[in-house]
Amino acid sequence: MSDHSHSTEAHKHSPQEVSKHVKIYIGVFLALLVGTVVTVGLNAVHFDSIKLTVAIALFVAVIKASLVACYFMHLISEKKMIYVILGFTAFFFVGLMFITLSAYADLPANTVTH
Amino acid sequence: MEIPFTSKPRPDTGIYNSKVGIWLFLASEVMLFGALFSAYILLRVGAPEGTWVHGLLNIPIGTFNTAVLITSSVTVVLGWASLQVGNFGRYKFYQAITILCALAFLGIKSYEYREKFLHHEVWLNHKIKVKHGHQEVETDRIIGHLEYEGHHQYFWNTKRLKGTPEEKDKDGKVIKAAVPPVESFKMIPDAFHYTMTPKELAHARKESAGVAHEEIEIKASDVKRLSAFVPSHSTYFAIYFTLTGLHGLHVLGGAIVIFYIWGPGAKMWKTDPQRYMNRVEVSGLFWHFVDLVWIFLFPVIYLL
Amino acid sequence: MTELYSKFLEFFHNLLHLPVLAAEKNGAPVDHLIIYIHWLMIALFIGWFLYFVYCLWRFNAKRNPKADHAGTKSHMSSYIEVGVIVAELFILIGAAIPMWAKASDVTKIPDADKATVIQVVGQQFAWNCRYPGKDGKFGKQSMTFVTSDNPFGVDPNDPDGKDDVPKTSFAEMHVPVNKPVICYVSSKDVIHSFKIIAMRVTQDAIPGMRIPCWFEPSKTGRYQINCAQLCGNGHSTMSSGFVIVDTQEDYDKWLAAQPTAGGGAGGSLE
Amino acid sequence: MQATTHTESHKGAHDAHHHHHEPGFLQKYVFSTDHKIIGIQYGLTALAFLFFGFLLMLCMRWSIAEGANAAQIKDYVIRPIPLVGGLLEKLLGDVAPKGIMSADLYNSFGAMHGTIMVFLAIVPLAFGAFGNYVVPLQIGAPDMAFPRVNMASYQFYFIGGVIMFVSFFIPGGAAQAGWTSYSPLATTIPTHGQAFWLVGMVFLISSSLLGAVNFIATIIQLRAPGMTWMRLPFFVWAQFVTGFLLLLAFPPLEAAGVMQLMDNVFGTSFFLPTGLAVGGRLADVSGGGSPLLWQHLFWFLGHPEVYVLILPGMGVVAEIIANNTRKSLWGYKSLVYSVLAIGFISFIVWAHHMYLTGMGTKISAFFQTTTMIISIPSVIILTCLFISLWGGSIRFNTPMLFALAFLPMFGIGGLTGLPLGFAAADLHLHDTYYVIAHFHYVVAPGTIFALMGGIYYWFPKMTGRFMSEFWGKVHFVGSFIFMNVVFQPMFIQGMAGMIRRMADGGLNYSTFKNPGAVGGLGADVMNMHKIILIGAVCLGLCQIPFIINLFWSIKNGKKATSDNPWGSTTLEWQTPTPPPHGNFDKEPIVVRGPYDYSLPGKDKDFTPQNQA
Ligand code: HEA
Ligand code: HEA
Ligand code: CUA
Ligand SMILES: [Cu+2]
Repeated sequence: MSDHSHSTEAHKHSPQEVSKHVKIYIGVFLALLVGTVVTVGLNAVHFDSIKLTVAIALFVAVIKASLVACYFMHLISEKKMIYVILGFTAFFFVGLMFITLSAYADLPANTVTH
Repeated sequence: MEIPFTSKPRPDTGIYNSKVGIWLFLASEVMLFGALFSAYILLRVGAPEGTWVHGLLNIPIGTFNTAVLITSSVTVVLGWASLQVGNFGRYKFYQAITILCALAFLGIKSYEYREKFLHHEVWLNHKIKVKHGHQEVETDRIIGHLEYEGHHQYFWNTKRLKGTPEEKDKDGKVIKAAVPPVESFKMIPDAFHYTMTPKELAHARKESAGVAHEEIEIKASDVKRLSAFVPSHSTYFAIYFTLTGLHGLHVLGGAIVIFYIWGPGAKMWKTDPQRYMNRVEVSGLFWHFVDLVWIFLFPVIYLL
Repeated sequence: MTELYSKFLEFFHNLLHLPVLAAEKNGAPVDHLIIYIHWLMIALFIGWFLYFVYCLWRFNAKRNPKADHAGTKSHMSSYIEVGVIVAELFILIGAAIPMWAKASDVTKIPDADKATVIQVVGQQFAWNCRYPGKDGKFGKQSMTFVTSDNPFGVDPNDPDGKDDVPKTSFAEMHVPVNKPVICYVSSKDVIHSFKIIAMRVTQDAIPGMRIPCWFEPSKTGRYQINCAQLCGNGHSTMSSGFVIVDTQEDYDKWLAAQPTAGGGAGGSLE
Repeated sequence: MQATTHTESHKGAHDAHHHHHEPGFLQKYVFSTDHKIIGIQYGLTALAFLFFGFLLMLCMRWSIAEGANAAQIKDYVIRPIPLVGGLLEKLLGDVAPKGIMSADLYNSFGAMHGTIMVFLAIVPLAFGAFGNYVVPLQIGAPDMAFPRVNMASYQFYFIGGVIMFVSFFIPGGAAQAGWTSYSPLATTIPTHGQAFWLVGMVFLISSSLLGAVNFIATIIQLRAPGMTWMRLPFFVWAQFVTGFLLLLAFPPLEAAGVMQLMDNVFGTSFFLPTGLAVGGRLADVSGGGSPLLWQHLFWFLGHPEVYVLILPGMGVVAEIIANNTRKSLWGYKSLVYSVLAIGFISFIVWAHHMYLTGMGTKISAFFQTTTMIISIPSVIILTCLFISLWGGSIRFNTPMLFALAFLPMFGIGGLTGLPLGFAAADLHLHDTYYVIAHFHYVVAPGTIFALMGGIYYWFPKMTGRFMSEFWGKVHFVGSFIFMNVVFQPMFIQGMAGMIRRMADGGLNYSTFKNPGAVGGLGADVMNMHKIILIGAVCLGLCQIPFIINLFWSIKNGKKATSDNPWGSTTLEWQTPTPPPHGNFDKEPIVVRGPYDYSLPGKDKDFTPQNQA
């Protein structure tokens, strides 16, 4: 056992660091609330193009999600191994979504649905 | 030999075991919800005319619930930060808020479910006149509350109208009383329908606010199909209940874990504070993920 | 030379037990593709197998009591091995490209006006088919009209549908020889698969979709139709219909004698 | 040997350390958190299911062979299943009238054979049993990273298995829609078998997910000092990639399973399109769903799953070959990169199972390309293993025989995957016995042989005794011959047009019944059914020496003279036998790669990873 352990001391941060983090957390929290209001507000506007509505709603959602992932889940300063795992996942996730959808978009000529 | 790196990180990877574990688990969760989201997209794109429901969910309540979940997320991370500086009391306080938020979220969600189960759509064999806003329109599909024998009814469907015969066991004892068929029932129609465009729908909603609805008497023989807003109503409600139900189960599970660590499991703070913080962090990661899923769910099913 | 080659092909056709082919145009590419790939497979297998057996003989513990840590060190042999891998890659990928040319032949649907167009609908456990009748047009249809006695979901109000020739739960489906047949395949309940082995044609019948497939019969005769997808406890009994390939005259005569959807006898396309 | 002496002293130390809470039987063997016990639990349960799955198949093969027989007997009489027919009627009721297999029962058995073999036999045996027992030992870890999760994963598996097993005895019997459970069929069959299947699957999937998290975390975190990534035995790499496949491919099936359960229980229409008319009536559903969605989600799992079935087998074979050629594996790095490549690409080939569902040329071109590409890493792995034989000093013991037989058997299975990978060739071959033969060559003589080899190979580690070599060889020769007798004719049948999942063996479209029609099955094809039946029965008989050997040798086998009887380099052999709780008395320090056999200048022909 001896070999690995001595190199790492307790995993604590200094109080100054932590209070800096707390400020960030509060900031992110506010940003998320604002994001929510923006999404709902946009919805009331009714753009003529449904595509635009979807795009904007998803864009806001992606921003909110990245804030949560980066700051609340500390992904912004995570270890390489976690990135590797998530990298794999992203690859397969994109594969699943993208290929399945394109399979639906590409049917033999003259195929009728419904 | 004991299992290493349960509390301290492994030097070369820089992480402790359960953190690898939770991220792997979250990776699989990404795929789980990913599959459901792609199902959502396909069902939506492939929905035949007039079958995709939109605009029926309660947006103010959904927005409020979103805020509740976001709040719980920030209290989790604040609680963890408090532990980092050794302030156990503040951690207890923040996590208590988290748990309350979780319960509030589930409570509000159940209320929304109940509202849906009370709502019905009826497809008629011929068109009738209904008020949409100030306009009178002819339609063969109405949504609204269903009243029978003076009560609002839950979960009604076409089968219910036909009634069911008595069921007896082998010895002739009645195990299920007969349900008599329904001849007619009342609908209190909403002044709009989900087949309208979003703009029309918003307009009709606005116009009808405060206007009293008249009840419509509907004969069972005129009904082509009747369904409450339950999963079998349409693919929209199917995916809506599946996604939110599964998400709700995650909320429940996360809340139980956080509660365990907060309450009965808190002894560990005395014996192995580093490992205790790890637990808080790991449960927090799960909680944020649940929040993250909701961030996508909310616009996708409430707004689009 | 070409004769020798076709003898060679025929030899493999029989060796692999490929069934009789009655649709040259679309079926030959399929058969050839299968045969070519099997050449590749057989060559790879024999090559590796000989090497394998040699190794087992040459390097068994009795003959070679002391192993060499790294195995093949001599550059020569590792070049050969790398060469083999490269060759395998090349064959796998290189062979694939010309094969696709053939594959797309098989899937490219011919012109509808030079073909016999038929609708095929599977159900538990029989096949239905429908000819467009005199006007060459099918009546409008939609899955929302599907019922037990309207397997095609034909719109009852569409005049184009009156002269259509439906054959429900057919035992025989007639088509003319030497002319492409386009089948629009669908199902009204579960997934089936429309397969005519002798024509080298298969298409899953999927409820909610109508998907075209085609073949061009080159010999008259009576050919088995199968259902190739598990569709319930009668799946094996669903291999009970036949395609009858007629000469054009016989076909026209047959079609003219069939009752139409709107009543009265049918008629040929012309 | 040095390992033995130091073992003795440490056994003492271990006992002293633990004597204050000697665990009871339940704690030690049933609710154990020790990875080795869990591995053995997995192994025994999985072997039992393997046997059960095989028995189902024997009944089905009887039904098929009767199809061929019936035409020669008058009036197409079908005879009851010998020996078990009466029993089936007693146990299952209407579905086996007079001991004759009905089409319903055939479909149940078929679906359950596939499900049991894949999810309850091979995956638990390859991943659960071998992975659990061997991986922590090979990387020098004291246990899995999360021992209690590990126990939970076995328990979930067990519960899933019980649910699947019980479903045979409910009215109407078990699921009947094939292991692929295509909708709408899976939803429209009126019995409850499918609901049981889905609930069982949810448990099995959860079990695999927990297992996968645990394996990956263990391999990332608990490698002994000095055990760098490129010093991992190949078996560990194979399990690592397998873990990722399970982790990321299973959740979509879980999602699909939940949706199908909703369809079956709550009447939703996720996979049911508009206008479905089942059994002569318009189905009472909202419609609007997509049957193909199920297929996409199923095969998104399904294809990675087949690599889950094969990769651990390849890992076992690599270990055995390195050990019994007494030389290093050729191209260790290529092996590692290939297995990673397989892992990646296996996620983007799934729709090659769906060529005939109506696929545009672009998408099918994409999937044909990826399918061809994924065969390349498999070819490289096989090539490396082949070249590893060169220059070796090959010992033909039982594990090695199984490992060697794996190579050409997997070769046949893999090569016959190629024609299936081309949309045009698949047009003829799809859903025929060619496909059945293709994948059975990879999973039955392929994976099963590899795992059999593994059992013979690691048995001395688990028990301190060898299994009988003589009976091992009998088992090998018999299995080898009859596996081929069973599966080789299926290629010919399939090519000739024999369609799978036919309860009557294709009698209905044989030339017996329709003499005039072209495209039916000829007498030669039909008569192969009988040969296959005989082969399958003999294959079963050949397992008897194995079963006896396995249990007999635990107490009576030849004693292993040391902790490392095969003279192996990897860490699992550098522990006491059987390894105590906690595995290693002293944390091993790894100083070299996994396969340093016959190093020049050493007096022994193997140098363990933890020895200078
Ligand atoms: C372990 C399981 C396993 C493995 C490894 C594979 C490997 C492959 N499979 Fe298979 N497959 C299945 C299990 C497996 N498959 C199953 C279960 C099904 C059917 C499911 C169902 O429908 O129920 C199926 C079905 C299936 C289909 C669908 C067929 C259809 O339904 O119509 C296809 C199509 O592309 C396919 C292709 C391939 C390919 C290209 C490979 C390639 O990866 C193979 C690569 C390997 C090689 C190319 C061999 C290389 C060897 C040598 C070069 C050496 C030669 C050897 C000697 C001489 C000793 N498989
Ligand atoms: C891993 C997967 C796996 C394995 C190993 C097998 C093994 C076998 N399979 Fe299976 N099979 C499938 C997966 C598998 N199968 C699948 C997915 C299908 C498709 C299902 C569907 O259509 O939906 C299928 C379908 C299938 C069919 C086609 C049915 C049809 O289409 O109608 C046939 C036909 O012969 C068949 C035969 C066999 C045989 C003879 C074996 C033999 O190789 C079995 C060998 C095993 C043994 C001989 C038992 C050994 C036992 C022991 C060693 C016991 C030890 C016990 C103790 C110590 C307690 N299988
Ligand atoms: Cu229809 Cu099988
Ligand atoms: Cu595949």
